[in-house]
Amino acid sequence: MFPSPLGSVQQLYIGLFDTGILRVALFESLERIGIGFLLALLIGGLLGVLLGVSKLADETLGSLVIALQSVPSIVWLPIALILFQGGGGAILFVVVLGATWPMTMNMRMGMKNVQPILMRAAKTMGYSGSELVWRVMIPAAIPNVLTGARLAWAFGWRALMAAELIGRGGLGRTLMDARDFYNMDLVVSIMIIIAVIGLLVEYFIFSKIERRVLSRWGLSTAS
Amino acid sequence: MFPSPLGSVQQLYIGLFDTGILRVALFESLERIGIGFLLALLIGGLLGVLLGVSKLADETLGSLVIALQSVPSIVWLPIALILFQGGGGAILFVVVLGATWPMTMNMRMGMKNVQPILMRAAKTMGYSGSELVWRVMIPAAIPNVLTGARLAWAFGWRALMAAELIGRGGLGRTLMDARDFYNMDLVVSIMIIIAVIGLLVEYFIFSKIERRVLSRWGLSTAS
Amino acid sequence: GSDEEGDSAGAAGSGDAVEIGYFPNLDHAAGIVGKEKGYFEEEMAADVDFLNFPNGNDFIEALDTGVIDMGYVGPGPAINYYLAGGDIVVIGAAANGATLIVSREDSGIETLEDFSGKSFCTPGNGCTHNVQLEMMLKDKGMETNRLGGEVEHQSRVNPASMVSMFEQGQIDAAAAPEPWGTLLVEEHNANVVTEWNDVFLGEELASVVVVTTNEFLEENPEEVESALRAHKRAVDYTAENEEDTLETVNDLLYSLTQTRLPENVLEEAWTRMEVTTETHGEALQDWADASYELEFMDDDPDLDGFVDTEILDGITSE
Amino acid sequence: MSHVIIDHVEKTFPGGKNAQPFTVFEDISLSVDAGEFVSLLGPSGCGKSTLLNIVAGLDTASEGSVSINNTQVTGPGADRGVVFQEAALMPWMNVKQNVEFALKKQHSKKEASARAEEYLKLVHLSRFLDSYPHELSGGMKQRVSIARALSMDPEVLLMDEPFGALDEQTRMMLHKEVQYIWEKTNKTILFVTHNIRESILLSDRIVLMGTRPGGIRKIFDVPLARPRDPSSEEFTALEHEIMSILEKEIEKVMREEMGDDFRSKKAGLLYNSNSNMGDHI
Amino acid sequence: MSHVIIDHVEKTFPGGKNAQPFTVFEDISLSVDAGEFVSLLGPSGCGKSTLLNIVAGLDTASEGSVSINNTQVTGPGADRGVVFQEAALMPWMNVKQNVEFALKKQHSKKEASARAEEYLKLVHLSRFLDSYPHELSGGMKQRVSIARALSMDPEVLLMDEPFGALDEQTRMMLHKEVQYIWEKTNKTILFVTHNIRESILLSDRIVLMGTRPGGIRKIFDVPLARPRDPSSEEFTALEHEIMSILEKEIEKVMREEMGDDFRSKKAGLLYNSNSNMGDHI
Ligand SMILES: Nc1ncnc2c1ncn2[C@@H]1O[C@H](COP(=O)(O)OP(=O)(O)OP(=O)(O)O)[C@@H](O)[C@H]1O
Ligand SMILES: Nc1ncnc2c1ncn2[C@@H]1O[C@H](COP(=O)(O)OP(=O)(O)OP(=O)(O)O)[C@@H](O)[C@H]1O
Ligand SMILES: [Mg+2]
Ligand SMILES: [Mg+2]
Repeated sequence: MFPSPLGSVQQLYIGLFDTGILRVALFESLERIGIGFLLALLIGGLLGVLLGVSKLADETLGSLVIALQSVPSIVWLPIALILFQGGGGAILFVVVLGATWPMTMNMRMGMKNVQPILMRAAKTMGYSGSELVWRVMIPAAIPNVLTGARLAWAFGWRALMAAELIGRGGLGRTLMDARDFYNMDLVVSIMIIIAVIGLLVEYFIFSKIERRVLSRWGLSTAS
Repeated sequence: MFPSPLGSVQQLYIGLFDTGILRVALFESLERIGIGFLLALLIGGLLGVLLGVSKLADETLGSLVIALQSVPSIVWLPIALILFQGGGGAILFVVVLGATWPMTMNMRMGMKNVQPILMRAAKTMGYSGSELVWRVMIPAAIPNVLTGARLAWAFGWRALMAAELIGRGGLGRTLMDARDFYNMDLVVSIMIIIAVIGLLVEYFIFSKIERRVLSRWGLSTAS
Repeated sequence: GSDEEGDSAGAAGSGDAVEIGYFPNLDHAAGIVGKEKGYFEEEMAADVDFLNFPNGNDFIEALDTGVIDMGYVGPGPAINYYLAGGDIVVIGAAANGATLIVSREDSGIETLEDFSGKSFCTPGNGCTHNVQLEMMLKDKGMETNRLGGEVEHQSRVNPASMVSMFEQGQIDAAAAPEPWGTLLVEEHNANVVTEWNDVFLGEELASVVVVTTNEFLEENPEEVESALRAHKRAVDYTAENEEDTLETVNDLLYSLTQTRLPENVLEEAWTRMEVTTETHGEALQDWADASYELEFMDDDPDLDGFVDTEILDGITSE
Repeated sequence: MSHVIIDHVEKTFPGGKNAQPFTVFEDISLSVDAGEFVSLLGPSGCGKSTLLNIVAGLDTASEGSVSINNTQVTGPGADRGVVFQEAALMPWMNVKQNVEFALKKQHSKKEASARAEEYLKLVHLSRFLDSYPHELSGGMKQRVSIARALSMDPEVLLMDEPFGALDEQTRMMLHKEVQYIWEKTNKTILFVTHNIRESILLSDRIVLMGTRPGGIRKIFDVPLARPRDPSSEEFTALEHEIMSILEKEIEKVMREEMGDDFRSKKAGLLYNSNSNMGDHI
Repeated sequence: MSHVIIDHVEKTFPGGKNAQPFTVFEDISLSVDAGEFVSLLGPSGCGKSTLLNIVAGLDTASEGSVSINNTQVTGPGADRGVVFQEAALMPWMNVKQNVEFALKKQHSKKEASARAEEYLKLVHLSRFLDSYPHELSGGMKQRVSIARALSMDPEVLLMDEPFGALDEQTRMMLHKEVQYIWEKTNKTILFVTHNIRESILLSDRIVLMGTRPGGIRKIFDVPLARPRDPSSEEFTALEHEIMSILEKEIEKVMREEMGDDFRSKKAGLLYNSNSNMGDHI
C-alpha cells in the first residue's frame, strides 16, 4: 500500500492533463492561498506592529492572540462556517488564522529588535508615531518579516488543506478524498504539487528578496 | 448548536473534577506536547543552525524542509502511523513536524542576522567552528529563537490536536469525540484549557525570558 | 436554510439553489445515481447543487450552518446531532446494512468469542459500526478498554487506514463499513467474523438516511417531496441496474480520486447492503438505546420526532 | 536672550534587580544663549552624552528640566539636530538616502536630493552617494552623520564628538565649515569633545564636567577673537588651565580605582605626572 | 627578523550589480620586525582598517599575501589581538564577561576572572564589571575593548584607533600603559591613528597612507629616544613634515571633490591654507 514514485508521477500527469482534477483543484487552492497569504501578511503585519509598539496591546490583545493560536484549524472550521454562513470566506478565515500568527510574532520581534540608536536618530529628525514605524521600524524588521512570511506561507498551506475539507473543492479536498480511497499515489502527487509550488515561491520570491536584503544590510558576509 | 459560556464552564468542571476525562486527557496531551516541544526546539535549533551556517545545507536540505513543511498534519498522520507502527511515536512525530519548522526558520534567520563585527571579534579571540556558533551566533540569535519557540509551542499544539485523532487519548481525541457528539460546550472547554495553558506558559516562561533578554540586550527601550 | 438564509446560499455561489450533500461511497449509490442521471434536476423546480463530504461530521456542520439543505448521511452523526438539540429530520432511507465484522488473516479471531484480549478498530468513536460490534461483544460478556474491559478498541481509524493497519498487523479486527470490509476480505485475506445481516440490527439498521432540517421541510415541502421522488427513482434504478450503478459509483470515485475500486469488491460489497427507501425507525431507536447502554451517551435517547417518512411513504404507496 | 536653559538637571539610571541606581550627575544648570557655541569637556563616562541626550529630548531628566526658547523639552524634534557619538545610519539606506531621510520632513524631494548632495560634497563623499553604511570606513560614516545634521539646518545643533574618528586634515576642514555655518546662520551649538584645543578653537564657553559625583566643575569663557591662533599665549594658558583641572579629575578616578596600588611601583611608573604631560597632545 | 610581512597586497571590493569594483589600495608592501611598534596614518577612507583586517586574517587580500612568523595568514587567530574601530562587545555579556570571553581559550576560569579584573582596573572600569555594553558610554566601551585585547597578551597587537573616543588624560594614561606593556613583553604592534602626535610619541616607524589611488606614500623612521618629549625640536619637525604630506593628500581629495568650486569664494574662505593650520592640534 506504499505509494510508488512511478505511480505518483502517473497520477500527477493524469490529474493535471487527463482528468484535470488536479489542475482545477490547484487553481482553486492557489486562489485561496494567494488571497489568504496576502491577507495574513497584511493582518499579521499590522498586528505585529501593534504588539511590538504598544505594551498595552501586547499585554491584552497579545494574550488573546496567544490563547487562540494554539487552537487547531479543525476546531476553527465549524466556527468559521457559522461566522461566514458556510461561504468561501470560511476557508479564507481558517487560512488567515493559520498564517497570521507567525507573521504577527516575527513582525512583533522585528519591532522590538530595532537598534534603539536608529529610533533615536529618526526621532531627532522629526519622525514620530506611524511614520517612525513605517520608515524605520518596519524596514529594520525586514529580515524578521521575511521569516514571518515564509512561515505564513507554509502554515497557510497547512491550514488551507484542513479548511478545504468542507467540500468546496481545492487540493485539500482532493487530498482527503484520495486518502479516504487509499490512492496514496495521488496523495503523494498532491504533496509533490505543494512542494514544487513551495520551492518555486522560495526560489523566485523569498530567497531572491532575502539575498538582496541581507547584502544590502551588510549581513551576507556574516558566516 | 452554539456553545453557551455557562455550559462550557460546567463541562470544564465536570471534565476536570467529576468524570476526570479532561484531567486524564490533559495529562496525556501535556506529556506529548512537552516532549514534542522540547524535541522541536532541539531539532529545529540544530537544523536552523545548520541552514544558517552552511550555504550548501541551506540550498539542499533547506529546500527539502521547505517542500515538506507545507504538508498538513493530517497527511503526515497516515505516514507516521506506517513509520511508527501506530505507536505513540507517530503522534510525537507529527507534533515535531508541526513545531520544528518555525523554530528552524527563526534560528536560521537569527544566525544570518548576527552582526558581522561580533563574529569577527570572536574569531580574533581564537573562536571558530562550533564554538563560534555556540558562543556567539546562538546567543546573538536569542531574540529570534524566542519567537521561534513561541511559534513552535502554538503549532505544536495545533499538530498535537490533529495527531491525537488516531485515538490514543489526549485532549485532541476528546475534542474530536466532543465534536462527534455535538457537545460544543465540551469543545469550548477544551479550547479554554489550551488557551489557559498557552497563557500560563506565556506569562511564566516566554515573557519572563523575553523581558530579561530584551533588557540585557539593551532593546527594551526601543519603543 | 432557504429563505432567510437565502444570501448564505448565495454566498455558496448558487443563488436560490437547493444544496444536496452526499458522500462518494457505495452505500450512497442512490444519491450518486440520482445526481448523475439528473433525476433531481428533472423532478425539482429549483436549481440543485451537489456537495460531497468526506465524513458525517462535516456533513452535519454544513447542514447546521445552512451550507446544505438536505442530503444523504449515516444515521450515527444524524442521531448524535439530533440528541444534541440539532434541527434535523430523517425523511427516508437510502441503504440498510453495510456493516461487516472482519479480522486479520492470522489474528486468531474466527468468532466473536475470540475477541477477548484482541484489538479492533472502527472509523469513529461511538459510530454506527462501533456500537454494533460493542453491543455484540457485550452479549458475549466482553467490554472494551473504554469501559475497563478486555478488548482493545481503537477508534478514528479511517477505513482506508484499516488496510495498512491490517497489513502491518497493528490491529486484529475491524467493524468496517462497506465497501471496505469487503475490500479487506477480497484483497487482504481478512476473515469475515460476522456477516452484514448477522450483525446487531443487521439488515434493519440504515446505513444511509435522507435528512433535511425541519425548517427547510416546513418552508419548502414541495421541494422536499420532489427530491424524494427523485430519490425514489434512483433507488428503483439501482435495484434494476446493478452493473450500471456500480459503474456510475466507480466513475464518480475516479473523477474525485483518480482511482477505482476493484469491480469484484464492489460487486461483493453490493450484496452486503440493501439499497432501499424503507426506513426502520425502531432500528434507529434500538441503536441509540444500545449506544446509551454502552455509555457513549450521557442521557437516555429519545428519538421522537427524529424520523418523519410521511412524504416518502406517500410517494412509495402511489 | 537665553536659548537653551538646563535647569537643575539630575540623571539617575534606575539600576536592575541586583544593580544599584546610578546617578550620573546631579544639579546641572547651564544656560546657553541664542547663537552661542558651547563645548562640553570631561572625562569618559562623566555624562556628556547623557546631558546632550536630555537636551535632545531623547532621555528624560530624573530631576529638573530643560527648556528651549522658553518651551520645556518633552521630546525630540527637528529643531535640534543631533550628531550622535556613533554614526547611527540606517543600514538599509545608501549614503544619499540617509541624508535625504533627514530632509524629507521639511523639503521637497528635489530640494532634499540637491541639499543632500551639497552637504555630502562638503564632507568629501560625492563618490560614495550610492554606498551602503557597511561599505564605509569609520570616518566616512561619521562624515555622513555630520552632513545629515548640518543639512537639516536646525536652530540648535547638538554634536557628540562629531570629529572623533576623523584625520586631522579633515577635522580642520570641518572646523572651518562648522564655524562658517555657525557664523552665517547664528546657530546655537552644544558640542561634546575630548579635544581641549578643539574646544578652545571653536567655542564661546567651555563647560568642564567631572565625575564621581558627576556635575559641572567649572565654566570657562573663551575671550579670544576669531580666527583663533592655537600658538598664541592666551590660547596656551587656557589650555593649561583646563588641562590641570581635568588632570585632577582623572587622578581622583585613578586613585579610587587603584586604591592602595596607586602608589605602588608599577602604578608609579605608569602614572608619574611628568612635567610635560600637559603638552602631549 | 621580520615578524609581519605584508607582500604586494591589493584590496578590491567586487562591487554590486550597478556598482563598479572599488580598489582601496594596491601594491602595499611592508615588513614589521618582531617587537616593532608601527603606526598607520592617513586620511579617512584610505584603507587603514582594511589593511589591519587583512593582517588580522578577517579580510582576504585580492592580490599579494601577508605572513606572520613566516607562516602565511589564512584566517584570524588568537596570536593577533585586535582592537576594532568600533568596540565590538557582545551585547549579552557584561563588561567582565566580555573580557573573560577573550581569555577562556587560553586560561582557566579562575585565571581568566582575575586577569579580566586586572585589566579592567587598568582602564578604570572596576566599578562597571557588571554593566552591560548598552549601559556604557562610548569611551567606556572602547576601554573595555582595549582591556580585552591587552589581556589576551597576543604576540601581535592590531589596534584600530583604540583611543579615538577617550579624553586626553585617559588617553595619555593608556599611552603609557601600552608602552609599558610593549617594552616589557616585546610585542609587535600595528597601530592605526589619526593623531600625528600620538603616532610620533609611540612608534618606531610611521607609515603614511594616501588615497586615490590608495597606497603607502612614505614611511618615516622615528629616531627619537624614549620617553619622547613632544615639545622637542625633532618631534615638532617630524610632525610638520608628516602634516605637510598629509595636507597635500587631503587637498588632492578636496580638489577632486569640489572640482571647479575649489577656487570659488566660499571654498576659498573655508579652505585657505592659513599659516598655523599645521599647529591646530
Ligand atoms: N542605560 C544605562 N544604564 C545605566 N547606566 C548608564 C546607562 N547609560 C549610561 N550610563 C552611565 O552613565 C554614565 C555617563 O554616560 P555618558 O555616555 O553620558 O558618558 P560620556 O560623558 O558621554 O562619556 P564618553 O566620553 O566616554 O562618551 C556612564 O558611567 C554610564 O555607565
Ligand atoms: N564592503 C565594502 N564594500 C565596498 N567598499 C568598501 C567596503 N568596506 C570598505 N570599503 C571601502 O574601502 C575604503 C577603505 O575603508 P577603511 O575602513 O579601510 O578606511 P580607513 O582608512 O580605516 O578609514 P577611517 O580612518 O575613516 O576609518 C573606503 O573607501 C570604503 O568605502
Ligand atoms: Mg559620550
Ligand atoms: Mg578605519
